[in-house]
Amino acid sequence: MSQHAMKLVVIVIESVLTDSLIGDLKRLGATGYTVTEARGEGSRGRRVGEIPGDNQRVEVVTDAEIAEAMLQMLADQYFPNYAVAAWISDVVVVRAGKYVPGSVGQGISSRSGAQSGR
Amino acid sequence: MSQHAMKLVVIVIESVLTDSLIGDLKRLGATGYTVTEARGEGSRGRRVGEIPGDNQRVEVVTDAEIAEAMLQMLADQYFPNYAVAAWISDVVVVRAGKYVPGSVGQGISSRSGAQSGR
Amino acid sequence: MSQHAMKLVVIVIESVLTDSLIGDLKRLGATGYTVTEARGEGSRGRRVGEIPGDNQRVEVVTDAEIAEAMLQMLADQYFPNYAVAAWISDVVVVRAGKYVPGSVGQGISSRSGAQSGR
Amino acid sequence: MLDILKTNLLSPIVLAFALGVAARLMRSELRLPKDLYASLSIYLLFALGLKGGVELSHASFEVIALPAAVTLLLGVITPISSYMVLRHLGRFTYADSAAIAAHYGSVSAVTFIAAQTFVTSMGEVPEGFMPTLLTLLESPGIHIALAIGALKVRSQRSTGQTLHEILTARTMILLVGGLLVGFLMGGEGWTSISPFFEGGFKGALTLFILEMGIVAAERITDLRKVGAFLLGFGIVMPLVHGAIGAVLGSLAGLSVGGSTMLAAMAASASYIAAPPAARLNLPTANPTYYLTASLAITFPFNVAVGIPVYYWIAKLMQG
Amino acid sequence: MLDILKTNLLSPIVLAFALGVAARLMRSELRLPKDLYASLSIYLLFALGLKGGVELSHASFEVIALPAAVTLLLGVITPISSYMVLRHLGRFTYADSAAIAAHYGSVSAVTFIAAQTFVTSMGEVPEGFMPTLLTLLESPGIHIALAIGALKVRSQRSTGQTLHEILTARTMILLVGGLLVGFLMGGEGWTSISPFFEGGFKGALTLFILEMGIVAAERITDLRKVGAFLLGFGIVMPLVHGAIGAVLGSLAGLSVGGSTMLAAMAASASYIAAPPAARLNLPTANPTYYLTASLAITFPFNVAVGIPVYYWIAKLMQG
Amino acid sequence: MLDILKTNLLSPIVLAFALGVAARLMRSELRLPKDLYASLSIYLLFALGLKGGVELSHASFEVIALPAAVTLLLGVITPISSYMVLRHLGRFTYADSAAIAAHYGSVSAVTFIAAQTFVTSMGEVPEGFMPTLLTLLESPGIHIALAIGALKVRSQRSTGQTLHEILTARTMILLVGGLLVGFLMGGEGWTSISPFFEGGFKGALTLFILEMGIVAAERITDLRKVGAFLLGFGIVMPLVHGAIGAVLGSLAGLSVGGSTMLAAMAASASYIAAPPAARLNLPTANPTYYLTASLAITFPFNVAVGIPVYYWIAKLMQG
Ligand SMILES: Nc1ncnc2c1ncn2[C@@H]1O[C@H](COP(=O)(O)O)[C@@H](O)[C@H]1O
Ligand SMILES: Nc1ncnc2c1ncn2[C@@H]1O[C@H](COP(=O)(O)O)[C@@H](O)[C@H]1O
Ligand SMILES: Nc1ncnc2c1ncn2[C@@H]1O[C@H](COP(=O)(O)O)[C@@H](O)[C@H]1O
Ligand code: NA
Ligand code: NA
Ligand code: NA
Repeated sequence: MSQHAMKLVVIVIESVLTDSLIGDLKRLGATGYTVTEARGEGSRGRRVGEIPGDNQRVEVVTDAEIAEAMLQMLADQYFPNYAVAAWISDVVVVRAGKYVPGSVGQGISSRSGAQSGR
Repeated sequence: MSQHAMKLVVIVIESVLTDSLIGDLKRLGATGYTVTEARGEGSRGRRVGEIPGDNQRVEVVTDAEIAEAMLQMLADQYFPNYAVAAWISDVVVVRAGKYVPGSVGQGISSRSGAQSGR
Repeated sequence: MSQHAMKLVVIVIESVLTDSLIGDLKRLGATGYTVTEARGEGSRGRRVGEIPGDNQRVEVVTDAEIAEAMLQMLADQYFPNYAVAAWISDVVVVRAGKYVPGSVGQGISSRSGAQSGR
Repeated sequence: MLDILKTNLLSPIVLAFALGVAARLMRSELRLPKDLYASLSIYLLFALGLKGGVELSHASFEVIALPAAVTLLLGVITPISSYMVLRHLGRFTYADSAAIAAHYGSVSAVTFIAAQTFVTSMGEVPEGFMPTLLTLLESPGIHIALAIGALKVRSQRSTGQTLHEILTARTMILLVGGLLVGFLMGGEGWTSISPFFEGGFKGALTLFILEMGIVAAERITDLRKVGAFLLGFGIVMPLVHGAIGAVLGSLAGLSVGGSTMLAAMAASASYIAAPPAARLNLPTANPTYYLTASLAITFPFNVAVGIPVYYWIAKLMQG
Repeated sequence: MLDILKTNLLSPIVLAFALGVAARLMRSELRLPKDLYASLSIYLLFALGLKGGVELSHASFEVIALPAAVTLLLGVITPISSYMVLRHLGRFTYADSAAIAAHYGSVSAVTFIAAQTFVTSMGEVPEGFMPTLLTLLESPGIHIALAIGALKVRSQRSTGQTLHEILTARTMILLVGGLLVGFLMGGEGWTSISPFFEGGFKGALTLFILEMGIVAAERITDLRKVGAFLLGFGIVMPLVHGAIGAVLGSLAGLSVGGSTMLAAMAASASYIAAPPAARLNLPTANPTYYLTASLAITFPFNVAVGIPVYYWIAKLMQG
Repeated sequence: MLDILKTNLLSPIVLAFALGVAARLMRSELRLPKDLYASLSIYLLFALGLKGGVELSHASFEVIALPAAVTLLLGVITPISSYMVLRHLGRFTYADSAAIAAHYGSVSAVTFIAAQTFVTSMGEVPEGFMPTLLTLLESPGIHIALAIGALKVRSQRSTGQTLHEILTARTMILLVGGLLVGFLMGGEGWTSISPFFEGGFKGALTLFILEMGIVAAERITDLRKVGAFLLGFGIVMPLVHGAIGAVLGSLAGLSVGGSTMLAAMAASASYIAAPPAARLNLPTANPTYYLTASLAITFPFNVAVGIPVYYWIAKLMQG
């Protein structure tokens, strides 16, 4: 079972923005995402919205390059005005192709192979 | 406070399968697990079931060997037919014994010591 | 976009204790936290409370020193009597200042710089 | 006939479904909270069982025997006919044919309620034991279809496991349990709880169906994927099963109202009990097929057009 | 006047709000479950629409035309007057002024219901088509305020997107959809579902308002942050808009009850539809300002004091 | 006596509990959604308070004084007797004894409602101020038991903190708040909201108890773990407390219905307010003991057998 090194991007964001965020993540190459309901506090305190206090936690497994681009996009478009926290960590997956755009199913072995070789 | 290197296995799966998955994870040696409600999209699109769109996110802290076995089991039994995503990352815990089968309470210091020494 | 190495502390705890835990985490220097509803099993089996079976999953991004202190605090005050599981992993963030006490907004570059240099 | 259809189309149930569909097509964010949807379904099923149980306590065994027998017969006919048509005419895989057949062999409780509401508004008085027939028809079709599937597709799961899952599924426990509780407590107990379980019933159903419209409309883009055959199947099969149901019901001595309801049951496709059973036991079957057919084609067809048609057939039979 | 005030202060609505505030101030853990709060709001809005639609089916176009026209006029006046006052007297930023104006230009459905409950308990019989006016007043104010904002603050979002979001927002679909369903099904359909949608209405509202009290009290510590100007604005602006509403309503031929309700709508500030729209389209505006003003100042003021005042004005006008 | 028992065993409440137990024992997946369970408990407690408050507004102080005094007395007796028996006869640890005593010193609102339903169905008319007594009995027992525990087991938490938690707990706010709101709004306000809070009450309770049956049955495997002593305690202690309650109630001038309800309160063990308090303040106590005893032993015992027995005692007393 060959394993591949990928990145896990976790973004906690006020719910009202989730749809727009997911659109942006897909544009950058996310092939999937998982969302869970969350609540929290940060530098902006409790959150705004119809039911105050609500955040959502979005996580995306993707490759290092796209993960980088996602953080950059967040820093440009979301951090200045909105309540967002984000972090990246290293993860290992079995089917790398599933998490890289344009290769669902096949597996772009050269690229992901290089990563898993780190 | 001695710390030990362990693995965190995260599995996102369509809800209808959670019970069966947890049974399989326990059989492989999971001493505990945590489940959160989630929703998401992946290569198979939105999810099936009574209330469409629902996934669950299962996470298990365990040792490297068992984590490996879990991924293998997923690849064999779940990936072919079901909507599942899974990844592994490195974590550090204080009470390694808690996360290894057959040693709840005692602490199998030799084994977990070896791991934390990596 | 400068990136900084931080720690992610994840704590799964019986719901009745979440408020008290968050107070303790803030005292140790958490500048934010995210909570999600969870359920699970561990060495103590299913959980107690008004609605049995309920846990909460608290996650905090913070620096290595504070993360260490959090684990120590858990080991002292929570592990002996309560149902808790906790683990730490490495993450990378863009705005380190956000996750370190006393520097929200500014960014204490020397300190976080040192960390990201590891 | 056209008159009846028009009245039916302006009923709260049909209008609420249409509103849900419209909201979704306009890409509105409207959704019932997940827990509300689940709560309403628990409430509706339990209320159905309770009421049925209370009425059952007034019925004698002889009156029920024949209707029960034809109901079980329908539970055998419908999954087999569905499988045959899908496999041999539609050329679906073994797994897909069996999975879809499991849905059409079982029954949709909401369609049952819609039929009950419809016939009552037509002035009919259906038999009080109809919910008992509903529970009889719930599971056999699923088992038969999955058994056919298991013969053809290697399954890793034991029959006992599947049987247990279906018999202890939420729907079953609430319906059968409700029947028992209703039966045992009788009229006096019912009086104290009927403002909740009877007074609120139609309104709660309306809200529930609003969400069903939203969910069904989410599958509208899948209609292309399922192909013309399944689209036709989702309309013609119910008509056939409904006609058989209306005829058998009438022969078994059910009233016009009761026969219409039995027909609606036979014609309906399960989308609560069957999907998880199919997903677990026939993992290679494509969920898009069975969910779209039962939820986005057959359910609205029955509620809007089918039920009045079965009513018309039952009237002809007993005319 | 004092008598009326006292009766109003002892109504379930006001008392439930006060209980919620008290619970929060005592730092109780009491909160409605999130899904219950969302469910109640769906129920209340849909019930409002349905009932309104049923009554609309009895009204003639001529009777509604003039009231509808003044309602739309109020939808233009209130956001502009709010913006002017905030920007030029209050010296708020463009973004903050526009965001707060979006709230005061729109309408709070719960205030509407509170007004309806109040005038009915005063023996008035407001026009059945008032919910129609409510839906007319819901969105124009938000659009106008956001448009003013967009002129001044660079926005990355298209007008079409914003328009779509507001028109398909939950509130809109439930109100307008409810109106349509109610209109089409008419009295007969309504009879079957009114135990659920009418019988439970006031009680469900009481529970909903309990939670609103808790949420409002959470913002009480923010009252210091918003400053004296906004505090005054949250009380004086409603009085002005309410007075205009009562006068215009009376001139348009509405009854005392109807004029009071129109006044309450004009005076009220949205806290369901407007906040997400403001958050998305005017991200630099401070949510603390608009949420605290509409929810913790204007809402309780209207419910406790404002509505009786508008009633008194309407009576004076028509006396 | 046997007749009464039989009627009681066929009441919706007991049957729904039995259904929940059966569903769980058959390993059905049936569970109420978490938010529905929480919503029903909020609804039931608030409705109880409101109704009680409305009736309280008709009662005079003198009539309540003596019953209130004996209620407080019961709040002192029951935790102490429980602690003594558990520590000295049962040889439980300090922490376990105190934690279990906290549960038996407090009261179960659902048992209260079951008793109310039972005596009403027996044709009794219990005093309208009984919910007031319920709130009086809710917290003293918990405080006394935890105080005993704190003397023996080092605790890191301040008494003030614990006191605040218990007094502002959801249960308390809803009951006491409901009483106040009901008292202030009086009969007129009640009329408008009673279809929701009174009409739906029994039905909602039935659904709630269905889930309690499921939860209780989850603990059945724990019955072995708690041992024979606690099993006996969970049945005998309620009988003793119930007898004392029935006698004291009768002496204080309560009717047969009221005395039965007071007895049921004294006999009941809290499983909503007490568990979190015990968990936080006596962390070394084993939750399996107190949860299993109160929920899986004492609650069903009281509802099925205890209440009719207390009724019988009260009747004997008042001959
Ligand atoms: N240090 C942190 N650790 C974990 N989650 C955080 C942290 N800081 C912020 N968050 C989450 O991100 C949301 C927005 O943060 P902020 O923009 O700082 O208000 C908060 O509501 C939290 O849920
Ligand atoms: N790249 C990804 N990142 C995070 N979650 C994913 C990803 N891909 C799939 N998932 C999750 O796994 C579920 C099943 O994925 P799939 O089998 O690809 O349809 C989805 O519904 C998502 O919740
Ligand atoms: N190995 C594990 N992996 C993931 N979560 C765990 C694990 N062990 C325990 N937990 C979580 O921590 C909670 C308390 O654990 P315990 O104190 O072991 O009963 C459980 O209910 C689980 O949600
Ligand atoms: Na069928
Ligand atoms: Na307004
Ligand atoms: Na007691």
